[in-house]
Amino acid sequence: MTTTIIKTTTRLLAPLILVFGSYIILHGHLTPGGGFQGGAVFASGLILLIVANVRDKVQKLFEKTPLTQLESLGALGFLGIGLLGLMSYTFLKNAIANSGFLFGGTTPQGINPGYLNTGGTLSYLNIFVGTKVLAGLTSIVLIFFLILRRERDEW
Amino acid sequence: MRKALGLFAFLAFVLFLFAATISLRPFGEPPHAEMDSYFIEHAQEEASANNVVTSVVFDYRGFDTLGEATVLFTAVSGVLMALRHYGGKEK
Amino acid sequence: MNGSLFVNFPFIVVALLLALGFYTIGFKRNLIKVIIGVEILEGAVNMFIVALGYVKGGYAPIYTQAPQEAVGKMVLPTPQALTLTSIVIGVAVTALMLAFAVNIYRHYGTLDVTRVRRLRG
Amino acid sequence: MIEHLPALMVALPLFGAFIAPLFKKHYKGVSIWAIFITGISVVLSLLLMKEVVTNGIIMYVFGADKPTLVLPSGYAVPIRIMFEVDAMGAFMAISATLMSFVGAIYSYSHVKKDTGLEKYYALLMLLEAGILGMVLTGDLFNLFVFLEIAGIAGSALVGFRNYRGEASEAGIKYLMVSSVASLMVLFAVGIFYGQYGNLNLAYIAKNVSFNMVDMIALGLLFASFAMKCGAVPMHYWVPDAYTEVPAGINPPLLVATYASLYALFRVSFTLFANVVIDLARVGWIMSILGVLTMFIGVTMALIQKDVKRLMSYHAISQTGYMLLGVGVGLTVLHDPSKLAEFGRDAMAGGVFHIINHIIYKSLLLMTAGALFYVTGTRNLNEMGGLARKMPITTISFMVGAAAISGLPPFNGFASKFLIYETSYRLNPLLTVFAMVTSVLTLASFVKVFASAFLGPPLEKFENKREVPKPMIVAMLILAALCILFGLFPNVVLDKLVYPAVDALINFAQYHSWGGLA
Repeated sequence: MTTTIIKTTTRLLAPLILVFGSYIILHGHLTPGGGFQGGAVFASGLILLIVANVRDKVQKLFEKTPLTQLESLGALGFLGIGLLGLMSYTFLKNAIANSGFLFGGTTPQGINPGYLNTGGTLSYLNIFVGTKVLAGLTSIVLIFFLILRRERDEW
Repeated sequence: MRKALGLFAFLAFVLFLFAATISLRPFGEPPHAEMDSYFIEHAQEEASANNVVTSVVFDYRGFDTLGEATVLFTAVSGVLMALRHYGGKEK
Repeated sequence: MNGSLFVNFPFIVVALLLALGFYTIGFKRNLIKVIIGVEILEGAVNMFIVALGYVKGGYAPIYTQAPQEAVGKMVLPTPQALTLTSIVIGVAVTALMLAFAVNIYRHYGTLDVTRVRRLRG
Repeated sequence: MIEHLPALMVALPLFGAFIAPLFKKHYKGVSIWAIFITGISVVLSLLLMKEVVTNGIIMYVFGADKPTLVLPSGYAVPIRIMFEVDAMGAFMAISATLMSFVGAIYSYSHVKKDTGLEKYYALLMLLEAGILGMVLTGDLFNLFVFLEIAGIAGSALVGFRNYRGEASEAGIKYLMVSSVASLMVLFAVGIFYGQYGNLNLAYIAKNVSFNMVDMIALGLLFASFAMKCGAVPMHYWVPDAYTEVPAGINPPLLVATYASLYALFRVSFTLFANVVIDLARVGWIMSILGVLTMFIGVTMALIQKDVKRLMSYHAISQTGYMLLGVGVGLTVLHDPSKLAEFGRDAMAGGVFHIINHIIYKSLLLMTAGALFYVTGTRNLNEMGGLARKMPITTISFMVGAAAISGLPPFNGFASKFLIYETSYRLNPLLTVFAMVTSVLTLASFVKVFASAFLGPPLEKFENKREVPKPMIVAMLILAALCILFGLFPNVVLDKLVYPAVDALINFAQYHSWGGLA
């Protein structure tokens, strides 16, 4: 799986996929998509990097990447945003919407071009879920890749 | 014997499902849409989002999404645990 | 019987997919195929739910740069949200099942479900 | 803060689980963290029960302005996900948190020598969160999500010993059963959504019209929950899963099984209780299923050599008692005189048996885990003469065995007696089967006791000692509960069980969101 064609294509394609994934995550409250879909797209970029490289290089590439920490961070961030609502409302209340805080702008009613600075907690949750999903999916594929490559050498 | 029993269960199930789908309401004409029309009308004002589906996923049914993120977390923990290295243990 | 066969075509497809999934789970011997059967079931149920949300001639429930006639004719958003949740759950289940399948192959040297039977009685 | 209790119940174990992987290789730290978190949740669940008993059903609407804002202003349908905690849910929550706590203490030494413990404890807390979500929720789709969390976490833990092929085999079996069952639940939820355009349990229950499609949905729900709670004929996964899971996870896994039983009761009592004609039939199906389950479970248990597997088959058989008790109650739910005469007591027997069985079966499985920890085998023929080496384990086992066989003054007797007494009023034949099962259970445990603990001390166990302290503490907590529940059954019945039963019977209260709408 590591011919020159695949390597070159990956080098060109992977950054584009990563950027596209980030776009989907950030615009989750305006366009189709959201945290899960964007995280999956982002993870597929990283997975492309995994499958297109030999085992040693992958191990070096991902040795320092704190995937577990990222995943816990995403999950804890979600929980934290939920607990934010406990201050005066309920768990998971959209407390930031229309508050003027970051992402707290007001959405005009009806059809509109879409403004990024809206969505309240939705935008934060999109980002946290995106982080979580990209870390989770990447670590699943990574562990399968590492285990199976290692065992193929042993068998 | 086992195969025959399985086939019987399988056929019964298929009939069951066909009954479910044929006598269900017609496709494309939901009879009750009070909840969904609430979402479509109020998503922009309450959740401040143009994308109604996202507002449902993260605001109106946000707790489901927490559960969903937890499921993914569970599966990642489970996969990492199942495929962890077991050096020195009996095979 | 309030809907004819052709109007309810998506539901018929769902039933067929369900039957196919159950057949695969029940009668295939390869563990990977059994897992694929579970996936087919997953797809059938997802399709059932998303089909419930369709409104004739409806538009996607997104206001960003929507066509003017979309207002008041949007499809139901809840089933799409439910399907999204259920898809992610399906991914999680599949990943764990495949991890177990890898372990089973390591210990038993086979994926034939009739031979993966040390636990019985 | 007290009004946010239902949300905190689920948020706390989730928080613990999300933190746990960050401990990496500090296994001691993560075990103490898990004990700490599960301990706090026990306190929270007791508080929740107190709130429910004093104030009736607690509503918690996620994301609304106020926790009790069930319907948005000017609207007749519920919009958001809500928790609806009645006494039955709070009762199950107490069992879940208590058993997770005990399991965490036990695991401290039981899995000490294994690797990957940060994941193990994370999954333990996720399992707890899944059960709590299942028993507290008032939303059908939410129920499905938490069912999946509990199922995935449970099956991952069943496969914990990945150096044994059998563990992976049992794990995939459990995962397959639970995911297919959950998918069928989801299908039924989809049917309800298509019919009524809503996902709220109480709203659907109020509007359900019981046409043919609803009947199919009921069948699907009934079959999948019966499958997940290990009723015959879908019981084959239970012994495998219970045998292969580390003994510290057995208590929460038992509660996960009975959370499905709870969902079964919820479906039969709350969702379809408005239908007068067919409810008795559902009750009869449940009772007969219960008798079959207890009988088949116990006969399979008699021929087992593996001590944990034997106890797992008894777990199947005891599930039958619960189905029988509640099924008897269900047959007469719409007949007030008979309900007061014996129906309510029958259900009390069934519900009481849930917590009793969870306690003594956890105790027994833990003693089996202790035997395995010391001897390294689960085969009864290879054990013997351990009574002198492991006195506390022996006493715990005796308490558990006496309780499961229904001997006074242990807790098993209290609930079984209620079930005998009341099922006799419906049909004496049911009682005969239940009593025969009890006798066979006693015979089977006498056999285990004789072959594992009595007899001459074996040479190969010369240097073996009693298990470490945390395991002893966990076993003694449960043994003490067995005795306490047996000595003072009326206290438990009045404080915990009858409120739960009344919550099931007064389904109209549940339908109106505790009188809020």
